[in-house]
Amino acid sequence: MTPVLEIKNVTKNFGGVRAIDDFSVKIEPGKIHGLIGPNGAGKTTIFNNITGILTPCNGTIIFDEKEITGKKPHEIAQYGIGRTFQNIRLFSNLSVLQNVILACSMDAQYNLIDAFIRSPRYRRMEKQISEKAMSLLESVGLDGNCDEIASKLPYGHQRKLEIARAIALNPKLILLDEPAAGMNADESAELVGFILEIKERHEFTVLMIEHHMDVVTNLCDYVTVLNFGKTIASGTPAEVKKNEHVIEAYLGGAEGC
Amino acid sequence: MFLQQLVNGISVGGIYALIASGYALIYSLLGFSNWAHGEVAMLGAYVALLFTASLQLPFIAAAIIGIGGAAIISFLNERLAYRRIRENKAPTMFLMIAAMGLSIVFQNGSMLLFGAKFQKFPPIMPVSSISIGSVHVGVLDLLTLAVAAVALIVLEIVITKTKFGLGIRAIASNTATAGLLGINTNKMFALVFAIAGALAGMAGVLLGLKYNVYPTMGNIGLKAFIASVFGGLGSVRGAIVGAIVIGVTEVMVSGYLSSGLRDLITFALLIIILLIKPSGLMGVSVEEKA
Amino acid sequence: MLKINNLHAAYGGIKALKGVSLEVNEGEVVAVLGSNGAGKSTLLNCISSVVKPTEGSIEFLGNLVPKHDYDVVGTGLVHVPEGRQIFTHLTVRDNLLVGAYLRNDPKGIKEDLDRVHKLFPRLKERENQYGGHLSGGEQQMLAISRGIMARPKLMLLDEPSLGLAPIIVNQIFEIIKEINKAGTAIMIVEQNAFKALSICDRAYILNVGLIEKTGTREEILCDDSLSKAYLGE
Amino acid sequence: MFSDYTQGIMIIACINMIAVLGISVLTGFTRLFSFGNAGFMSIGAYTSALLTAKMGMPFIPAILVGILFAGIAAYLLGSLTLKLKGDYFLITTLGFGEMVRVLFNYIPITGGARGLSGIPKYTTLPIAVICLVLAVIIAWTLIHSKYGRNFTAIREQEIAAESVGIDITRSKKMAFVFSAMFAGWAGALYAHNLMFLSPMMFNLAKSAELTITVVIGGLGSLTGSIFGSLVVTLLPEIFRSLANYRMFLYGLAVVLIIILRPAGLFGYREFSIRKSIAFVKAAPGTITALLKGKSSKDKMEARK
Amino acid sequence: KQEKQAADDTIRIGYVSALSGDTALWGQAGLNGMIMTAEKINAAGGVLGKQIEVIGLDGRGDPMDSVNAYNKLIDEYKVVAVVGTNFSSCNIPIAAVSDVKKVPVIATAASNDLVTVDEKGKLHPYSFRLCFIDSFQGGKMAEYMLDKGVKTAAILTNIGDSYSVGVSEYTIAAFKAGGGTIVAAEEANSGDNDFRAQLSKIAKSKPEVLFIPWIYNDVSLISKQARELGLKCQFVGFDGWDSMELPTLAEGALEGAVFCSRPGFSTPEAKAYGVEYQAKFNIGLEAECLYGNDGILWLAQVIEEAGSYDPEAIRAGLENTTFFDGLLGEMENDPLTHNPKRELAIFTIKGADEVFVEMYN
Ligand SMILES: Nc1ncnc2c1ncn2[C@@H]1O[C@H](COP(=O)(O)OP(=O)(O)OP(=O)(O)O)[C@@H](O)[C@H]1O
Ligand SMILES: Nc1ncnc2c1ncn2[C@@H]1O[C@H](COP(=O)(O)OP(=O)(O)OP(=O)(O)O)[C@@H](O)[C@H]1O
Ligand SMILES: [Mg+2]
Ligand SMILES: [Mg+2]
Repeated sequence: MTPVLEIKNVTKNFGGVRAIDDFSVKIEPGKIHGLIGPNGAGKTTIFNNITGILTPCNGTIIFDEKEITGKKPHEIAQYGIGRTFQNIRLFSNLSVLQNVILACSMDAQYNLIDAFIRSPRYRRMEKQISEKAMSLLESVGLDGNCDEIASKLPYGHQRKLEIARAIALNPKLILLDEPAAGMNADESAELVGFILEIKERHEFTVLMIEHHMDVVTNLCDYVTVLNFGKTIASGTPAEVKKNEHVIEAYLGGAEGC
Repeated sequence: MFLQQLVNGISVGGIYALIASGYALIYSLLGFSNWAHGEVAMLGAYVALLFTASLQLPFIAAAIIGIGGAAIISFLNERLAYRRIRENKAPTMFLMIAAMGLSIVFQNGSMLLFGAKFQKFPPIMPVSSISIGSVHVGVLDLLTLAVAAVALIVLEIVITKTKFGLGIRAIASNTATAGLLGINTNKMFALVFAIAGALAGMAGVLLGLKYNVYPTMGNIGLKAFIASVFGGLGSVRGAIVGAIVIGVTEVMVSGYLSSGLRDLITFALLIIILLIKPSGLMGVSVEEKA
Repeated sequence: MLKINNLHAAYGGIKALKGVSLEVNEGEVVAVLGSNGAGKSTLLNCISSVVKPTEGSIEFLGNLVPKHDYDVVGTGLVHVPEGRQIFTHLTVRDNLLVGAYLRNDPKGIKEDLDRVHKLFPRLKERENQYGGHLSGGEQQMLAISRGIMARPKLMLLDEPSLGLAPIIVNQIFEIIKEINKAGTAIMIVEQNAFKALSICDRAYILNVGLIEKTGTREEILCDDSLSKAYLGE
Repeated sequence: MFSDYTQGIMIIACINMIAVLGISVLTGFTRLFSFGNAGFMSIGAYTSALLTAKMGMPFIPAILVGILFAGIAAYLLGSLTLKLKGDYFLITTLGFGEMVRVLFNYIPITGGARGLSGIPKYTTLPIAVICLVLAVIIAWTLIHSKYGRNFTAIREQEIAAESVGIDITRSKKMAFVFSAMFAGWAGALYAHNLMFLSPMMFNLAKSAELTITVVIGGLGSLTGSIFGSLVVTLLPEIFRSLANYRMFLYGLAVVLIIILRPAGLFGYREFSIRKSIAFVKAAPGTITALLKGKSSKDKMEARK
Repeated sequence: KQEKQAADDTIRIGYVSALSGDTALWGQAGLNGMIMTAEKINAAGGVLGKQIEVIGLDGRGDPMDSVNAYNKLIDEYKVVAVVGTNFSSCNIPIAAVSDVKKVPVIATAASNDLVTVDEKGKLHPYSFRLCFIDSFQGGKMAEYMLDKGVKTAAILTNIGDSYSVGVSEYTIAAFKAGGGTIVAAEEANSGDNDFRAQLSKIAKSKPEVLFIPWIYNDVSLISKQARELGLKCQFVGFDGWDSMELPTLAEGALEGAVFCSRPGFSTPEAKAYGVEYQAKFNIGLEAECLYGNDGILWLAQVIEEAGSYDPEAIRAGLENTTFFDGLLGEMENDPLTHNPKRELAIFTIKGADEVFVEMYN
């Protein structure tokens, strides 16, 4: 099967710091792929390179058989990669519903003239977008909060809203940066169910960064472990958890948190 | 001729620099352009003038009072206007708009109080210029440059080397957390505004000596604004370098090309430099990390 | 040393705390647990005068806590806030020095700097990097270290393990224990209840603005209903 | 029906509103600042005036060409400078405005500082009102289409906006060109109202006034901008006979509004009948609350 | 609007100029001058037995604002004539409006030719003025210097000011036409206060005289900076220099400079007026005060002669004025151009005084 995303020998330097060092990985379609590693290993940097916020110093990134290295963030989003952020980045002063609607601009295939004359096409698409946004909110369980201001939501809800916003792109691939951060065990468990469910419903591939090992174990089909920007291990969660290097560099004595 | 023009340019730049340094200081703290800064300089000049002309105080004493007055006015701006806006948690642009409002108030207020006339300090210098070869150098220009240089050095040291400076930078980066860590933000704001005001006052008195005192003399603050953007916002060193660069450019364009196109060319240069260095000559930008 | 009596707080119309009373004694580690939105961060913000309570009193070392947040650190109480709140435009080193802003003992500051560098070697490596350019976990380390730099008598930690790798999480709790041993009382808010309970002496469970349960570590651990809710099984 | 004076004021109010609507889209919705829109106004004004006065072109095509030129200038400038951030972008617009002014002062065809006269009087009250209505409709539809949403997304969170597929450079450019075209439109009307142009009419103070108006009206509210521009046009009118106190009071009013109404007169809200009834009902309460809040704050400060 | 209706025993005369903003100094001065003179007229029994009421409105020096003020004076205050402004840029649009409003307006210091005659050469029937026009004084001053044997001259123009641009244009043209050489034509802009770049260049071209068509405030800076740079030529000025304070402001830098102005500049009457003015308003006299004074006096004379204060009658009276003697000096109105015919007086600066040299025509 051709991978959805293939990263080939990517390197990224910040001044003297080599954050990613000749990193390669293939993400199989339909899978949930975990990316773990110590703090500062370069995980978020990889996300930023994939999504075009950063440009790799070296190497190529291929998505859906197209090379996307060095493309602009919005282009990459349009190709079908959605993401969430480690430090939540919502449109904070806008309502929950507006947050999702803003992410649907690609569905609005009308032009300025349509907008000015309120053409049937314009009406139809605007209607579709509202409906889509509502149903997305429904699927993440935020339909009851659609008029609330995003920044006033509890933390966990903000994370879900970010995910909903990413799904609004109809992505083939979703990148989740620590979705379970700040959640307790119960909430994490709920998140696992939630991600599985929406993944089934919307049929995308997931690449996620996570430090909660129970979430990783329960969710990921495959895990890549990163340290100092290099892969130190990969395999199923069970496999990597047993890997000595991983235990030494990442997990420490006690497994799972 | 070229040498003379260079001297002219540097001395024009010196005046811009003196205002720009206080301007940059406030920007470095609050991240907003204090458009009323030039007007504070103007008020400082009027205070000094009042004390020499009406009360017959010796010039130095009056100048010190003028500088103090400007510091107090600047402090009051912070206390009565900007602080309230900060407490409202309004975006920084509101501070900028308020500053514009204040500059209108000060300009027209001083017109009401002092009249729009040009007013003159009594002559304080026996000679106004000295000649080195065929080049004429203004004594006041030398003084201005010296004051600007001292201001630069002192501010640089204070901001980068002292605890006070660390506090300023911390507040600039994240006011709420700075408070949480024990930095008395209100006191710091007050102090910084007073210092910037004193710098403005100094500039005002020197400006007044050179170009007379009148209500719109603060308009030169616009040049200071441009200089500090040019040099990199928030960087005192950048502001001063930017000021000199602008002064020299203006004079050179006037001297060798056309005064009519002076501003056109200066601004074109500014835009070009910003396109090459998007945060000015010496500004640093910490890009947001996603 | 910290005594909170009938504390109420609200954001606009929303009541976040509805009468919380609790205590922290000299040398103790106290955990505050609770689900998302329970009001934990609000509680800490009230203690450090970031949020003004609508009712109730907070005493620290026998005095009411000062009205302004910037006066609080001086009393020996430091708050490591939720979400790291790094000074993004300051270098790592300057971030740490701001932590010691009110101190005037260069020698002690130097010692503490060495101490946090030993605790988090990564911070030493990144000493001259802008805080904003650190990775999420590195920022968290910096935030905790910055708190240590104030040499507080009581440290309020808001979700210190957030975003940290498991190995670091373990280390962090070790470090918290160490700090505590060195004489600093700790009040810790955590989602990782299991870890928090492993180091605390006592714990409070907060539920929508009210203390639902309190007790020693053992008592809480033994309570089935609680372990189900907060520890996952 | 209206005296010439009243008509004059109404025409100016309409013209100002058109220019302010442009800034409203730019600053209120996209959070980009421009201190160069007086420059775009002057481009619209001079272009259309030269066409009608010197070449005898009819009014409407002349306006359109004026708008077009302003838009092209903004497009070219924006292509270069829109990647700059905050005050750095601001200063390039300021610089641009000044450059245009200097240029119009310099090239002979505009008459330089001595001004351009002999422009036909085409702008009448009905025309100004029709233009305003048209401008409001255009701005309104733009803001309530996906384009406007994209602007808002950029205002709130640039990085997130990109990550959901919004081309922020293009959107910013669009907002910028749009605001310039509105400025050009206003300029064209202005020229044919006053029948005279001189470069100094389009100075930095004029640009600043447009931005002040939008902030006073409330960032992110079109109705706020319209209302704000009424306030800013009428305030000096009310103060006119106060002669020398006029600008002083105007400046003071600006500062006080910013301090006392931190979200502008309208905030993010748009005017709606339903809400305004609720507001009027709640007003006595709000005012007392405000007074109380203020007095308790004063007390607090007194204690210190 | 009821209270704004003039009472039957008063005649309302309007005044528009910059009463606020950075040029308010002159606008205020003009208004003060008008008010002081109106009070004197009223004390002496008024005009046609009626009291004169002066209504001053602010136009900020902004053309649109000034047009509004002119309209407001007519529509709301029912004035019979308007004095002002001192800016050509304001008076050109006002002139166009006056064609329609049919209420005479007397510009004070607006010197652009287009204030009274439009670009097609058509007269604005209701627009008048008190000052010299640019072409007149520019041309005359150039001729005067040529007469004195001057061969080379430099000029520094304020390209942001239509007065300066206009005067310069005619000075240069006339100077060249008379066989002189302009060795340097430099420019600066309103609001500038450092002219050394231009002056250094001028110094290098070694002119015999430097024409400085600027307002006196700037003239003081320009002359001082020129002397600092070692520029030794004679300075020549125009009626923008018209201020008793100029010699003091320039601190000796203008010693020996010559300038042209209205003949009434240093007459005993004008000086006495200055003393009275200083006493009343506690501020020094500006030329603009005399313009205000002459504006209202001229109107009073015309109204008395016509026996009517109907705007149309006033217009006709102004147009056909063959003799009016105000503080600015004697004048006659040219009915074809509405420009005053008056003589040009030359003054020189000696110490702190401005000394009359000769009349030049
Ligand atoms: N803009 C930058 N400039 C300099 N260094 C940077 C920059 N961005 C990241 N780094 C460094 O690169 C390394 C990798 O950072 P990254 O954010 O990718 O880590 P991470 O794996 O996501 O860690 P965490 O789990 O803590 O979020 C870190 O050591 C960080 O300090
Ligand atoms: N600035 C604010 N404005 C309005 N409501 C707020 C604000 N901050 C918090 N809240 C609300 O107050 C309540 C308590 O919030 P708090 O942040 O104290 O909870 P928490 O227990 O720390 O939750 P978490 O585990 O998500 O950090 C929540 O309902 C929250 O939505
Ligand atoms: Mg990360
Ligand atoms: Mg919290």
